[in-house]
Amino acid sequence: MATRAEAQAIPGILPGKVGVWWFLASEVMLFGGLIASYVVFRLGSAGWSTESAHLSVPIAAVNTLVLLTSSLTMVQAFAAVEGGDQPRLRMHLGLTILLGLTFLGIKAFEYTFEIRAGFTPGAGIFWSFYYTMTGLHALHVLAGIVVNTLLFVRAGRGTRNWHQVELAGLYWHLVDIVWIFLFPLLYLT
Amino acid sequence: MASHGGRPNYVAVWAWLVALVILGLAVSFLPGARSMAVALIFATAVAKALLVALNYMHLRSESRLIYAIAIVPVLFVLGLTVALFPDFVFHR
Amino acid sequence: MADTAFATVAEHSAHVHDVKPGFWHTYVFSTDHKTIGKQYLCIGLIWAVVGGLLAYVMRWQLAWPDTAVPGWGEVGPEVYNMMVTMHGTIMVFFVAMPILLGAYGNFLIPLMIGARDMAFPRLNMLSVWVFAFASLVLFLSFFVPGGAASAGWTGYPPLSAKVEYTGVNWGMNLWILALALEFASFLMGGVNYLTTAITLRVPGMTFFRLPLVVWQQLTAATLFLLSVGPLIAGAVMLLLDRTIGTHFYLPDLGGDPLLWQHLFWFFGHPEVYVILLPALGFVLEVLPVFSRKPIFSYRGIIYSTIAAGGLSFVVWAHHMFVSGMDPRLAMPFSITTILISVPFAFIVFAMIATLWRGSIRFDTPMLFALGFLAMFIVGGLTGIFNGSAPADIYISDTYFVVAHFHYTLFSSVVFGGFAGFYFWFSKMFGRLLNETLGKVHFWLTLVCFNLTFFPMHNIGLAGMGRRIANPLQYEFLVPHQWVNVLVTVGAILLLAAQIPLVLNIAWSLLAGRAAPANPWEANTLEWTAPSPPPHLNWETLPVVYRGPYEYSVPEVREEWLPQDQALAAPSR
Amino acid sequence: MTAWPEGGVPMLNWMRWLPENVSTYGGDIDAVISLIYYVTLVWFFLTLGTLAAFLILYRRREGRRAAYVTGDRLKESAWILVPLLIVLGLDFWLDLRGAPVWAKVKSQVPPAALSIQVTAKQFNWEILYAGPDGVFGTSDDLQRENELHVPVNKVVRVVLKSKDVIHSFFLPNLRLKQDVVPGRTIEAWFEATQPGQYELPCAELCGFGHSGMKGWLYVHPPEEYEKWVREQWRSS
Repeated sequence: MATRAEAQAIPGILPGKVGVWWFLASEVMLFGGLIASYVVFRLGSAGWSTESAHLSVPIAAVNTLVLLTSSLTMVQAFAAVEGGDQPRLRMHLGLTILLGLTFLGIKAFEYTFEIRAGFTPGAGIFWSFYYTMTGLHALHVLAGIVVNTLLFVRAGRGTRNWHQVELAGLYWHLVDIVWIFLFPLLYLT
Repeated sequence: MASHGGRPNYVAVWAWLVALVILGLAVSFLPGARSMAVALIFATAVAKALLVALNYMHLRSESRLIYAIAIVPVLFVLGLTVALFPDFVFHR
Repeated sequence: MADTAFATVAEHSAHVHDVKPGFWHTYVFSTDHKTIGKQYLCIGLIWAVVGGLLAYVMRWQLAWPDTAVPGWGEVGPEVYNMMVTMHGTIMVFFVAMPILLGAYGNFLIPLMIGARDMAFPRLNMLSVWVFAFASLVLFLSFFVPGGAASAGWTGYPPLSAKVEYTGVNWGMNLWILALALEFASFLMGGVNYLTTAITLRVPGMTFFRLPLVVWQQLTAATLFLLSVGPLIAGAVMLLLDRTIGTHFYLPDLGGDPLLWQHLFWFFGHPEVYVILLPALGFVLEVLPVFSRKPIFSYRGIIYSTIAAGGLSFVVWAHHMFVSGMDPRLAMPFSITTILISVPFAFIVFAMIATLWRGSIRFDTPMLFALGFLAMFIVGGLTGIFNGSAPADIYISDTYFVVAHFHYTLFSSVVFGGFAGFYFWFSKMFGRLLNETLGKVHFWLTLVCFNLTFFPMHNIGLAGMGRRIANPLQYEFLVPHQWVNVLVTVGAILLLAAQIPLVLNIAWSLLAGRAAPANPWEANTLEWTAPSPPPHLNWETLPVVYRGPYEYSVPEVREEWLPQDQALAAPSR
Repeated sequence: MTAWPEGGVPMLNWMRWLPENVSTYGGDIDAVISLIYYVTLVWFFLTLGTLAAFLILYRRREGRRAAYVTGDRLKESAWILVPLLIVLGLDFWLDLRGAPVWAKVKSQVPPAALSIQVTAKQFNWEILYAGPDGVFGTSDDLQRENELHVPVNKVVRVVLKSKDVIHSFFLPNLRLKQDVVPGRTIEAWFEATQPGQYELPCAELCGFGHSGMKGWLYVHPPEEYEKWVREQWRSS
């Protein structure tokens, strides 16, 4: 009687995956709304590139590489769990968490650096956008780290949770993609 | 189970991503037409995003439904951006 | 927001535990979609009372300005603005959405598609508790120093972006927080609805055998998921403007107030369909059952719904015709807006055509469904005035608009909502409602509804602005004050007209007859489960053989033909 | 001002509720409103009439079974597709009738005889007159609170600005409404056709003083306007 709801799932489509993709769709709209506002504001008013020139491209470039690499380790974790290789899963999950933390660390350093230089969120419309966009993104990274840590602990208990690793991966990669656009938007142009 | 079409070579994809990052950086430091550079930079960004979505998020081997869920919001965002142009770009 | 929702999705797909009996697990911390639906219903009804009382105080102030309101006292302009704001916020986000989407979506979708529960029951429980928390936050915002938010339910900056402009500090911040939590809750809900309907349909339940209300709920959920993102972004910017001194909406350092209006209405118009479509769905369920006839053009209605949903994303600037936006935007948006009349006209015509050559029973649910149809026609037609850019120059921000969206939204909640309530109450609570009281409730509500909202068109055309606290301050409105008095009397009667409902519910829960499984002789799957359905709904899951509206089929003797009933003869 | 609808007018005759129109383009806007009014009125009676008729004709009767009509076949759905085409046609007609009016009010601004700056603030209209030299920012500029004096039958250009929040410049009798947005300079225009005194409310919620934030528009006949101008610039 007490069958799992999933028991009736149509073979091929897993509820978890459909659910996460719908959630990701709403996330795209969230960051999309922010980015759209930023783009039109920036195109509509002059002098932003002088502001953005105060940002440190090298640091951000390093951070970009960190996040891209974390995507690699995340997907490797999925590959490991697909192959039923728990130790490799743990290793890659651990690496992903570490890289995520590195990203946040570098970002925090960047923030302090900029705020010391007097570029607070109130310093101008560009900085308002800069802190809001990167801050919201950083929160998403943090959320991803929390999820990955949960999975890491579970993997330690030896639970075969390959599906959850895939779902966590989907989210993590989206956060990566968001940064892929934030980087040129805020730093390079 | 998710469909197991042969998985892409994740490391190779990562190599491409890094290459594109470096390309974007290089372009941004090149002298010359700004608009051209900007276009190139965002081309690399789109390419990176596609690489991640198709390979790491397995959109390649995904059902049409998932494709739709992924594409529609992107279109809406583009539409929103376009609709915001008259008020915030052309107006000043 | 992101982390909770995601964590639960990720955690969840592991297991759905069978709920242990016991008070807390059965009624409070339940993962059962039916219980969660009832929880949404209760919170929504409580808020409806609050919102109604606010409306009463506002109406009294408008009819007899600056006199003490019985049971309240004098209403100053500051307090009036707070009431306008909170009335709108409460009715849209904390009454209409939880009742029409939260309650009925949760209760009906699994039962109608033959699922034992939602795809993510624990995410579902989380969503209702986040919503409860949002309600708490909003409720507390009444009592913080400075009072509740008072910048209108649309919260236009700069008025909402700086404390000095309204004198409201924490009230406004809590208002934003409450909305953010409410959105988070309905994001979880929407993800759940869509995933459930896509993946957990019982064998034989193809997409084109789904009851229309499921289609409407899914379209609503999709609209919400895809439209709320930009507004959340906008709300974050607003909160930061208020708290850490950013300048998104403040022109002094390069911000722009119009940005909020675009982001808000990009969400705002889909949002009104998030409320409208489920109500439409209830009526589409009720009409065939009580006219004993298949719905007219089932697929056409589905396509119209999707078309209307799609169009609702490209009409938002019709809320901004006089906002100072680029005039070139107006005509395109005006055209798309008026174009929306086509899919909705199709649905209305199909509803009327469903009655044609039917065998119509006038039970309470049917009365409310017909009431919705009639009122929705009025609301739809008055929408054309607002949709036409030149006409809107004069009409926007007047009471004509107020009348229009009460004829659409309020009738969705009241007539659509009550149609669903009287229709599914027996399934929800296992007791039958009293028909006579129900009919009394309907007729009183119908009359008082029109007494309240129809004159608003007139006073609006006379030029009375919405959100003004005292019409007598305007000489050109003084001759029309009798209309405001009329409206207020109607509003008070409308509130009183809900007494039969209260009596009815009380009577039914205490002394009502136990309900049979299928009291209305309807086809859809929820009626094949016992009333009320047990946890996990069925002993053995039904199998679906046909569409949901096979009434008066020539081949069979009965007037109805349940979806799960196998026929010896090959059936359509 | 006359032509106010008296107490007893039928609620349904909406056109009689509009305040008296005294601007050149007000008539066009009223024409659009009345067009929509009559179109929708027809549909109102058509749809509700059909609805009522069906409810009476097809109420439940003993021994009569409902017809099995799914409306899937084109022959059946034609019954609603044809009206739908009419709706579509009417839609485009309304747009066609509306577009030129919108253009007239919003984009085709005729050459202005005089230009006035209106700055909204909580909770007043600051009206700035350029003075005899017709140039703003000169010593002979004159500011009045909530008093907008204009000559009759002259195109007046209004330059709208806001000091704090969003307000809305609303002249019911001239069918003119335009939000005033801080950080933007928005222009509107009107040409009053009848001398008189008309109310100028704020139509966008702008704070606790929103209700009652209003000014007056004084439309003067030519000579009276001249007199007013002379007084102003003598006294100052």
